[in-house]
Amino acid sequence: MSILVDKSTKLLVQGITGREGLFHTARMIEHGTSVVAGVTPQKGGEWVMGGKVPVFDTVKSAVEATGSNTSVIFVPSRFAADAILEAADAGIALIVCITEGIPVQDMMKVRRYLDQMGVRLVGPNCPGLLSPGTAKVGIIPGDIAIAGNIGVVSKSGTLTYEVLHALKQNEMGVSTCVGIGGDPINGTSFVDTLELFEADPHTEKIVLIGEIGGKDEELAAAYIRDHMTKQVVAFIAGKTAPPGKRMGHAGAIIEGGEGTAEDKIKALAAAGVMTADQPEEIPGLLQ
Amino acid sequence: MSILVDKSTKLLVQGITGREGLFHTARMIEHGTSVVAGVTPQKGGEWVMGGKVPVFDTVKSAVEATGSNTSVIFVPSRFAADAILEAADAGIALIVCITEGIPVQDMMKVRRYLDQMGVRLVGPNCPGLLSPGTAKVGIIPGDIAIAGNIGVVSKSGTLTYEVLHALKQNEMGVSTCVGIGGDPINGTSFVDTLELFEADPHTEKIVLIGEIGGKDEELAAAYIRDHMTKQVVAFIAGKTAPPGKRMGHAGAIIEGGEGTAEDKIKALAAAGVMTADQPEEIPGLLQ
Amino acid sequence: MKLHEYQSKQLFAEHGIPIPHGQMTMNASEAKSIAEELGGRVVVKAQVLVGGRGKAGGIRVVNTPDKAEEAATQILGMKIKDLPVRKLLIDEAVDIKTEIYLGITNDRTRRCPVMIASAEGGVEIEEVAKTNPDKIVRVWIDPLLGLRDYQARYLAACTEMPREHWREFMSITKGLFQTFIQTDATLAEINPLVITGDKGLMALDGKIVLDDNGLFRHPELAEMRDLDEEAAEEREARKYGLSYVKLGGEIGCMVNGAGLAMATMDVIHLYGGSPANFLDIGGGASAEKVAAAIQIIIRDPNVKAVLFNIFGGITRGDEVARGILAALEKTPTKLPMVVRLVGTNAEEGRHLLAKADMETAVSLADAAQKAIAAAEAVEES
Amino acid sequence: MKLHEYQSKQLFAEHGIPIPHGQMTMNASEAKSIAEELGGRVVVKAQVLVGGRGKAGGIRVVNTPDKAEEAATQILGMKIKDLPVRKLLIDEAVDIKTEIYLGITNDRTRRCPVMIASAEGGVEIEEVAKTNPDKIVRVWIDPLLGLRDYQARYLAACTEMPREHWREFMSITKGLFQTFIQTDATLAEINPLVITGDKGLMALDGKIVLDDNGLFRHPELAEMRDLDEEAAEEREARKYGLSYVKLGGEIGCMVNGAGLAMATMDVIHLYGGSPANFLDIGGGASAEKVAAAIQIIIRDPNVKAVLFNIFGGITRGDEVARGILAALEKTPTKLPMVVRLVGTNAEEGRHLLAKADMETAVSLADAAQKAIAAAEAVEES
Repeated sequence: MSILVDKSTKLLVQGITGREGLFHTARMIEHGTSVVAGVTPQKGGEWVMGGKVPVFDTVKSAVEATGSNTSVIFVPSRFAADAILEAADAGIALIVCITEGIPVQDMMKVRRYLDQMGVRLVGPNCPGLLSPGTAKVGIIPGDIAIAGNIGVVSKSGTLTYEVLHALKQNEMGVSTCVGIGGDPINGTSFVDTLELFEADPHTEKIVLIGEIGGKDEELAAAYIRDHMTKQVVAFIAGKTAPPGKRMGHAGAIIEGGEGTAEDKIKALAAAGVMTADQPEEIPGLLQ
Repeated sequence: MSILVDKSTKLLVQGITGREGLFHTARMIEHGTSVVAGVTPQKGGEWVMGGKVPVFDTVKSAVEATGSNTSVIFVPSRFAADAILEAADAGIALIVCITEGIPVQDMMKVRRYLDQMGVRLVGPNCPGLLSPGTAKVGIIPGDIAIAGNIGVVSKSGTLTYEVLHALKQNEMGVSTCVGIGGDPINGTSFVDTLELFEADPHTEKIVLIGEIGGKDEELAAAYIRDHMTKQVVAFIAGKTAPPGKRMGHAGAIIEGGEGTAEDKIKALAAAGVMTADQPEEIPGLLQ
Repeated sequence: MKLHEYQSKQLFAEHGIPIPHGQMTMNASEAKSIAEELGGRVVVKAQVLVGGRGKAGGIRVVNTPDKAEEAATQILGMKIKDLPVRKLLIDEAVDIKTEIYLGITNDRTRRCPVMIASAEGGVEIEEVAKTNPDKIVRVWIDPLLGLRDYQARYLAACTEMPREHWREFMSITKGLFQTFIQTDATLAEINPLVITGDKGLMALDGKIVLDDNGLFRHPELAEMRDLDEEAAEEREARKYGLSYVKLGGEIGCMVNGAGLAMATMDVIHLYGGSPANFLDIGGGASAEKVAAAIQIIIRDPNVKAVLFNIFGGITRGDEVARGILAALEKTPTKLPMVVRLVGTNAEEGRHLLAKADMETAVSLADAAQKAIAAAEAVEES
Repeated sequence: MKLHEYQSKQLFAEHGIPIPHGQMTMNASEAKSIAEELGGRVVVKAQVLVGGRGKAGGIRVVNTPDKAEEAATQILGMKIKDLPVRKLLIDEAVDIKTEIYLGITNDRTRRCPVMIASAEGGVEIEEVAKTNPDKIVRVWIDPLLGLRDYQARYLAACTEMPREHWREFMSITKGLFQTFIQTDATLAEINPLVITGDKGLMALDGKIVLDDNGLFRHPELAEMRDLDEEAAEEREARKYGLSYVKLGGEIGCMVNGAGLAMATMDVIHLYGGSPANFLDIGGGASAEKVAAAIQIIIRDPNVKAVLFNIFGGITRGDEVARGILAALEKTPTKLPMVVRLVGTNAEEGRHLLAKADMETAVSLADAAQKAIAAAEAVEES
């Protein structure tokens, strides 16, 4: 039914006692996610969620006590790189980092280190993962999608919600929605996610939502051309974005003529991927 | 006939224009080794060995021009870590570092980086490799061993020559002699080398020459017990060494009660490895 | 965040890179006295945060302090790509033998810094990349290991640097790398790095772009921001934590989420309109933030209609609606407005806005078309 | 190379770790005036490069400057494990609530630094490892990434550090790590790190061992070597680049290569003798170096016979022989000598030595037995 998160997910929330941590932990539990622990330094020993979720000082002690296998990070940006490394060192296999605004140099180091360890990171600066009706890890509103066989992978937040909403209005269900984030250096890429969807028997078609900046969409196009058997449709945001200006996301910038929406759409077309002109057209392309 | 070095070795000498570099390059060529290039910064464009070996400024340019696949390093200790990294980055698959006196912290970084890249390092602070009659990379005198089916692996220099000499006097030949060096942090370990010898059809028996310090011999004993089918005999130097004193090699020190010769001999005995009381007994144990 | 040439070179100098003697000034008579101190023969350089200063006449070499004052007066009266020149750098003129390019930036695909050198210095590296790609050498730097000597040496060898300058060059590459790392830069560039007749190597021009996300570590660098070089709207947006980019079209947009904001611009364009701006109010925006966003939009004289596109998630529709109403109460406007609210508390939001005179839309396409029609109606009237 | 407590703590302080006020002195009357400056109540601590100072009476807490002088006089008259006390550290006495151990060293097997903490501070960590191993916490530090905050926090949590001290403790772990890295140390240890009644955390005692191979990067640290604490032979050996360790037996050994030198000692022991020293002349030793080695050996009064074991490779047998002859000419000795020369130019070497009155041997076993017999003959005579 899903990739990356499901009923076997035993979630740890890093930064659980903050405003966002508490709010979204409650939403994740409502959606059926098994939240087994939280971590906030100096607050070990407390309990949150009405006494149901224990808080630890360190990820290592949380993992030892609860067997958590997945972590979601809500800590402020200046502490986020350390939080990711802490989760990786404690044996967490899947780390989802919601935090926005982590310095690029921190992320280059983190990514290098994680690659060595074989740990999967989703994000940072991403809305996380939603397997509708099964589990959610992150901040994607749980009620805007229904379960089904369409995989969604996106660099964006609300633009993804827009697409999920359009799919739901057309009674089209989603296996898993993966928000990979729009930072220049991040963890899981389009290609990584497509590989998982291709291998997932419950996913039949895939929606890819990209944007200007970098070459991730071009690499995805090459991967689709060479390795995918399932239908992929796309939307690329930023056709009207001017070069040299950062469009919100740290990675959404056309630099030195690279990373334009046109290039990405062209590469996807060459791989047989239809690209919608507006998000609401996506369900039509999937017919 | 050998492991690691043979007729396919295309050797690059880093620090070729120094006194040691020139001297040993001549000896290596005499022994039949194919020395294709040398590197000394600022001396690119010169030729050495009577105009037969070109010198380059960088390893990358040397590799591009000559297709070298193995490097031996004679540069001074303060430049050696950089030389190893340069070779690794230029695509050299086997790096043999003769240089002694590289700071431990440099070697920890180097080793970490090489592990990521999957490059093999032998040494530092080692005499290198000799496949008698075929090729030699390093400083082991070529005439003290004859070709044969005994693999030799050692932390030491002259002690190894002692054993090679004893084997030759007993008309016993050597497939390859691997000097792994006596530094606390180095590249190829006893276990790595034993694995190669076990897989080499031309090696029938193995001599392991260890010394006090660290746990490499204990790890080798465990490996022999669990994985080796070939006979291994050993000599361990430093039975009479006092604790807390560095015995020449940076790694030859008994610290916190760890690394004694007794522990190593006991571990080897438990794995069925006979240990000689003096180096000259080695040939007898191999009968 | 971009730094001026004079700021960039100061940072280079702090990391051991030789730069010409020089000083920044904002007036022409001071330019004269600086030129006197520097010995008369100087370069007068406009300090503006755009490229192409040279072609625009913003860089002049003069031989006397009087000529320096004259050049300074002229350049301070110029606009370069619409930016008025307010600052000058007066540098000693040096005897240039060779011009080299040396820069460092991040390679997104390889996920590490890349140092780039070229023997074709003095022109934009993008230009060299097009015309003479084999004249560009790159070394990729492991983010955990840092720049190594052998990499610097490789750049020296490949740019045909004379051997007597290798040591200096390697020291400059290290200084440039340290500047890049220690300022959390995304670009640090010396162009040209010159070999002089008498003073060895020297960084003649410099450019640094900082990672905004890293500024919290460098309060002293954050203070270097030149507020005069920004549009007032951008300053205001930053103050409220809004992402804003001015575009020049007629339809102001306020959207939550960067991807959705771009998609909104794209859809406006698709239906024949032209967006006035990119504006992302971010997640969980407060009424105050929404109000600030609206004021920034309606201050733009090009704007003929405003489109609000809000997909409620963390952001609540009622909160956004209240922000809109508050802003309009404070700063009344006759501009037509189209609102599309979906998601969390959208119903309540729409209910609140029904009291105001605002058009609502259900889909993005619908909203874009209505906004375009409203803007056209304004123009015709 | 070991540093004294006062040197180690000075380095800690330079990296932001709080230490008690204090000063090193070599005489008792100065100890008094230092005690006066520090307010009277002080700790007088012997500065010697061996452990067990406390048990030997080398550390005394006193309440007045007069008592400080008295204690200083007594301690300066002591020997601790054969080492005469020449230096004292006079530290202010502090109010100790809790003693913690915090140290960093290299883990050879994992090939990275390991930081070790224990709530059982004040005793040797090897002792805690034996008696209370679960009271020891370790974090392994990636050599490329360095110590991370979460690792320091883990140590704080596992040593039951009170939460109000976590921030201080984390800052001290960082300081300790920086000290370790920036001095190329192989050990840096604070024991005890104390929680005081009134001054927060403080490093009360410190120990640093430096990597000799890293000293070229730190000339200022190399100068901290306390020559008085070394045997004259070791000083002399270092000067000539020889590896020398005094052992106390009767047979002096000169060998080329560390492994062969150890094997030579072992074989002497195997045949019932006892080696006087470990001495490796290294590869390619010159005649001058060989001569220096011999003089170091024969200066040892315990030595009854000398064994030369040279396996020629890079080292040439004739060169070694010439060195031996030169040394004996300069410093004649009646000590019996046994020479074993094998390998490169061994024949020429043996030929040269035949002129001197020296026994030769072919095998190591043979050489050892001959040397032992010679030593016994000397003793009997």
